[in-house]
Amino acid sequence: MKKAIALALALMMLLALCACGDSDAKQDETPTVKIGVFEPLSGANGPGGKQEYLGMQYANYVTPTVEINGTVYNVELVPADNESSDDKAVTAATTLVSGGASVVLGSYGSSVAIAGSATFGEAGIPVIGVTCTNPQVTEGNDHYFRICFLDPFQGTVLANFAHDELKAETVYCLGQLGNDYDQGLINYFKQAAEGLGMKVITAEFPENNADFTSYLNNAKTEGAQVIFAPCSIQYAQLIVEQSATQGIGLPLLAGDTWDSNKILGAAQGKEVDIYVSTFYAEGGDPDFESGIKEWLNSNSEAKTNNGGDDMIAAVTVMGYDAYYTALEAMKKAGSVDKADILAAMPDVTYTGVSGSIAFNEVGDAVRDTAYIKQANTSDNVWDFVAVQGVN
Amino acid sequence: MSENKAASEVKNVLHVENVTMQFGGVVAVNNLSLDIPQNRIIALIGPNGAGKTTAFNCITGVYQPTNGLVEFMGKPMVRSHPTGKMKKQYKGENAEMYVGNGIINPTPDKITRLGIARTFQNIRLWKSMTVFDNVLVAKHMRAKQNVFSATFRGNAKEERRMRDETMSLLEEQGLDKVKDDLATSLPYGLQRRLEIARALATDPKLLLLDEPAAGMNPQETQELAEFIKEIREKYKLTVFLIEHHMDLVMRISDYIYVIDFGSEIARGVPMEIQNNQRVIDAYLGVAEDE
Amino acid sequence: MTKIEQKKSKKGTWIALCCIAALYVLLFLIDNVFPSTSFIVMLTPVLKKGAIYSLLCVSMNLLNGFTGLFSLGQAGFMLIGAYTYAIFTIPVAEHMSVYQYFDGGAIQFSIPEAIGSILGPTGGAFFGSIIAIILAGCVAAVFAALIGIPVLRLKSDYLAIATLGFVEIIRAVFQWNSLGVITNGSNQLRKYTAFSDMKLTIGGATLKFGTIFPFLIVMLCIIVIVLLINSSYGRAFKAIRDDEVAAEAMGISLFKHKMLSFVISCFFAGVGGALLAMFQTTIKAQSFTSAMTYEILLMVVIGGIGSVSGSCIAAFLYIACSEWWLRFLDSGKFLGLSVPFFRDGFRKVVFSVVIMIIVLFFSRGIMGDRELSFSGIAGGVKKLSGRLKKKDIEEKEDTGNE
Amino acid sequence: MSGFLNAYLPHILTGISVGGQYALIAIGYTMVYGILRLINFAHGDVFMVAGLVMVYATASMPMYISIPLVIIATVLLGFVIERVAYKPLRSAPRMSVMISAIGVSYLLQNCALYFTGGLPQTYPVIPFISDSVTVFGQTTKMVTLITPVLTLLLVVILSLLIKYTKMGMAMRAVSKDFETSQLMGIKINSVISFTFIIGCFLAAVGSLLYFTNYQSVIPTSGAMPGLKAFVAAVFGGIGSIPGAVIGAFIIGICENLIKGAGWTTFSDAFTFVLLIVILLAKPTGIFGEKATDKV
Repeated sequence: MKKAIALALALMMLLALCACGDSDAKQDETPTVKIGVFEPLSGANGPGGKQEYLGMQYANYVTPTVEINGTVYNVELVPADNESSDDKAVTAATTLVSGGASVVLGSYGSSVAIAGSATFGEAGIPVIGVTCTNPQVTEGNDHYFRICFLDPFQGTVLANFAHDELKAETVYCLGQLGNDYDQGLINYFKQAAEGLGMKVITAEFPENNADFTSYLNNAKTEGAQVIFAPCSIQYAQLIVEQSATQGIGLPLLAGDTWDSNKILGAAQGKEVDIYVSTFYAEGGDPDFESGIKEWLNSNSEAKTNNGGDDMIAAVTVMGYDAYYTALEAMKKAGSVDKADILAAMPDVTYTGVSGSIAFNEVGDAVRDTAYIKQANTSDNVWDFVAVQGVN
Repeated sequence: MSENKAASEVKNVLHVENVTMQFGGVVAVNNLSLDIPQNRIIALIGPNGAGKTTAFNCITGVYQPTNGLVEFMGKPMVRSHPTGKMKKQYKGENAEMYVGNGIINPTPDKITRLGIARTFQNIRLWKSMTVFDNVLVAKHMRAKQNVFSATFRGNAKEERRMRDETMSLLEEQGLDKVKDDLATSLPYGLQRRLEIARALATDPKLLLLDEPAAGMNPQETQELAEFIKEIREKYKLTVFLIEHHMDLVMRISDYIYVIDFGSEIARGVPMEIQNNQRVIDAYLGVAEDE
Repeated sequence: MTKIEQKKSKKGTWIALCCIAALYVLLFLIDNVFPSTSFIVMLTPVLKKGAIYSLLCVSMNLLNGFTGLFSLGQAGFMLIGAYTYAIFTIPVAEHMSVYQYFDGGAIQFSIPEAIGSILGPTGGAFFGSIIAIILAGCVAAVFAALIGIPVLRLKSDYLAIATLGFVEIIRAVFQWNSLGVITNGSNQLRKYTAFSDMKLTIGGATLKFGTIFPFLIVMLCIIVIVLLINSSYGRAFKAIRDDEVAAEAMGISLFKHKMLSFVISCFFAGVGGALLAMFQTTIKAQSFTSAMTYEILLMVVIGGIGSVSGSCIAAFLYIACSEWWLRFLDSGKFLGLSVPFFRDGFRKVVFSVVIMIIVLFFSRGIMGDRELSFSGIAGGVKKLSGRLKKKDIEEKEDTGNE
Repeated sequence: MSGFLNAYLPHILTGISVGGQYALIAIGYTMVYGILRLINFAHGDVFMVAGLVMVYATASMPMYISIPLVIIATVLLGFVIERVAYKPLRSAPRMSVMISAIGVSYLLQNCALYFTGGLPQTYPVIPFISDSVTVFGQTTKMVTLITPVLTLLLVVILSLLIKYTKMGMAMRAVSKDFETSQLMGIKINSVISFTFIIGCFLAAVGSLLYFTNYQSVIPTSGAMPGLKAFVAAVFGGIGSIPGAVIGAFIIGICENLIKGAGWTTFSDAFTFVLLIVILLAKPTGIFGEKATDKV
């Protein structure tokens, strides 16, 4: 009995090795170019990572090939799950490097992006950050680019909004302990808000926390008019729920992570005010939207990954644009070699669904607008509120 | 009292004075006093559950006695008086006797370091180790080394000395043939013998044996008796033992203490004990119960 | 020991030394000569991480396997080591960017740079990081000593829970914003000296030591641990594990020896943490959870509690399986075919089932409490071939009978 | 005082509610530990699985079928875990069993990850207990009020069960002396199974209450409540049911008061500080019995 099990285990290991070797040996008539997808497909940022990946998948579905200098290449997306965790990011990044990715897209969540960055840097692979908004992602990294706005910008935008539109004097900021995205954005928000003369109270909750009622009650007792909670969706849902049932009655303000149908789902039919800043407002490009909705509805797995409906998240749009930016870079480089693409990257420009994309000297996208949306809890959609700039 | 002791003809290795051990409301050892003179074999006997092993545990530091004093080589080694909750619950005598002097409560290893080694009623050998290692570990306490010199082998001489001494000890005990066997794979009699060898490896002045003949047949018991006498001569030991085998006790003991229900009921040379009516009653009484 | 046995063990030692030398030559070639094919690219991080986890497993084994102290505090001490290492090797010029929310932090000092002013930048990085690693171990050891004083009085399960709780407390303290000037609060530490900085310029040629470096440190540490285990103190540890009461009665001070084992184990956990920081290139306190400790514990169990070589083998196997060989289970394809249930997370399900099987059916692990020895392998091969021959003969006889 | 109450009442209310939910989980830990001397690390994950089963069950079935189904499934899960993962290791060293428990916990989490695809699942709204009510001017869910009442009720029933039924007597005997009870003809395996069944039943009830409050189930949902419930069990004296309940309420309330005081960074850490302090001051917990090793 024991021997049989041991044998079975050994066999399985052998099979696994075969499968590993096999993935390298595959060959096609049409040449293939691989685009690595460095996303959290599980863990705290799993939902966001999946939605971002959906945009790329849809783009790949629409445009599965790319013509470079007269040669048509098949584009293959190679995903690697970084499990929303820094310590898994290195090997996940390495699988992409070893898998021969020419360019990498990702990651949702700035801290994994930073953690994986060095591996790509060593291999000389260009990476296009899709929605990682922390400035440290691109800073000092010649191979890291990004197509979204940055936290200092987003923080300022949100502070302005809280000040101008919500007329807040005191803001309660709630972020996850140890999460760079939350803490970074709160920090920039705080700087801007204090500049505008608002009072800012900060609080942190630990990982895997499920009980936000005491935080929300704190916000109320401290006399805040707005709660700013730029955390990941997993916690965001709970905050929305508990804010509604506790009858807190303060508007919730958040960054791009909250722009998700999961939040709408949690808020549906409840008395909560939710405002988010985001990269894209629905209705910006009807053709694209109808196309992706059709695709989502025909592909059940994609629909599940999107949270079970065909609402389009901003991160999906950004993923879509990132894919085309990568193709554009290849065309510009006239090659699928990672070094050539890297060299061509700084000059790439592309006008996508979310607006025009061009990189500055650090590698960040030049963007000066963010969209503010409000959750419509009765119709279960996001209502466009304003385009907000820094000034 | 100490003047008396100095005047007595043989020096006492161990002096136990008014030791009481109370667990909750149960008095396991009650006001026990005894003296163990040098180079003698002294036995502590009594029916099952009389508190013999508890007495041993009080002497070797496993338990802190509730009250009483133990002196080793003329110096106080363990001293205690009732404290805390025990102040009220205490049922024994002489509660106030040791209050002024403070508590001395060394851990067992410190007591072993002073020179008292013991064996256990239910053999406690290190089961994953070989016979050789079992004895070698007991040498650890007296080795001149620290963790760095030991790890980086700065003490090769010391290590060799330990090994040589262990080897010669095993040879003496006739355990050298099985030295690489697992300790627990030995037959019962040899395990007992190994435990004694291990205790001897700590260079004791006083050896406490807790039922060394338990589970042995008459032949083995007789051998054990000879063996105990032998090591006493060889290592200039004093031996204090608990035993149920009366013929063993009668054969080798110089002096016997008898306890029942924690209290002493008799003391004397073997002949006196054999004829003591209270002792006979205590033993027969137990026999009736069983 | 008889003469033949001595000869045999000498032969074994020689073979072992040759194998280790060959391994290092290979690692050196991987670092400097071999082209970076996709296989090598994937192999190197797995090797590095495997080596680091070997050390972590062995240090945990010293405590759990050899001393019988069931401690679940490994991740906490790794965290202390990793942070100590990172804080003292971030280049001064990068402080402003790393400690961006804390005005550049309080510590304006970097060991590699200090050493670098004498030995040049590459030498500074190389030797400076070694010093920082040792410092990391020492800080972890000091913390261990402080925590050990109260905690080591507890027995088995209670010790496990107390150390588990300690990990959570340490994690919260390191994320505390008031200590942010040192720990950077809940934010990542980065830009410190990593494995890729391990280079030495000798005679004009720059040699890379990215892969060989962790192996060197880990091997040194494991050798020290093995020496300790086979010393008089190691035997005392085992005595405590087998029977505390008997050990104490034989003059072994429980507190002193448990403390020693705890502090030494934590020293190496700290070193392992520092190496892990080098491997990851960024660290933050959040990722040092008790799940990390469980993972190491599982490796120790798979390898065999009380076997150093088992721990090493298990660490490499575990890392290779979870991060490399089983990744295809997540890909949705198998040998070119698409398999619908091979989707994200399937790898982990399979992996945990395998772990359960090992725990249930092979509870003694790969090695039990034995050690891998080269003469042992030779003996094993001989035995196996002998058995095969015997079978051959038997089969022949069978056919002959027919 | 009234100012303090006003400021902290919501925290105290939440604390009592959370404490009740911890208590229901903690009983499972403490009973299993009392009998097997095993820290059942998988218990928190059983609690999480109960939440997931509820999510999937209500997707296709009405509430009045789903709730009993969840309870039955959870009990069954606990029974199977004991039979498959712990029973074969009954004579193995305690460390092996503990590691087996960690393995089961790992397996349950990974299976949950696989089935949910890493996406948080929204917990269904259970009528009545999800309704909002107003207490002393504070809006809260009905479940906040129901939890402590239900918890105490279940604990009383359980105590009666243990005190007066034959099975309860067997359980007490086994927890006092495993081997002797076996010799006395107590069917040890059925007692252990029964213990797991009770533990899992309470965990299932706890999960209904807990997730009604927090609405979202992820694969690691069970880890923290599990750990805290375990701390509560140790705090109260492991093996003692009233101890576990009191410990759970203390931890639930303290934790929320700490959050209320603004020390949010340390709300989890505080639980463990409390644990270490109690372990050092009274290693066997508040209600634990002192055990003396026989030498």
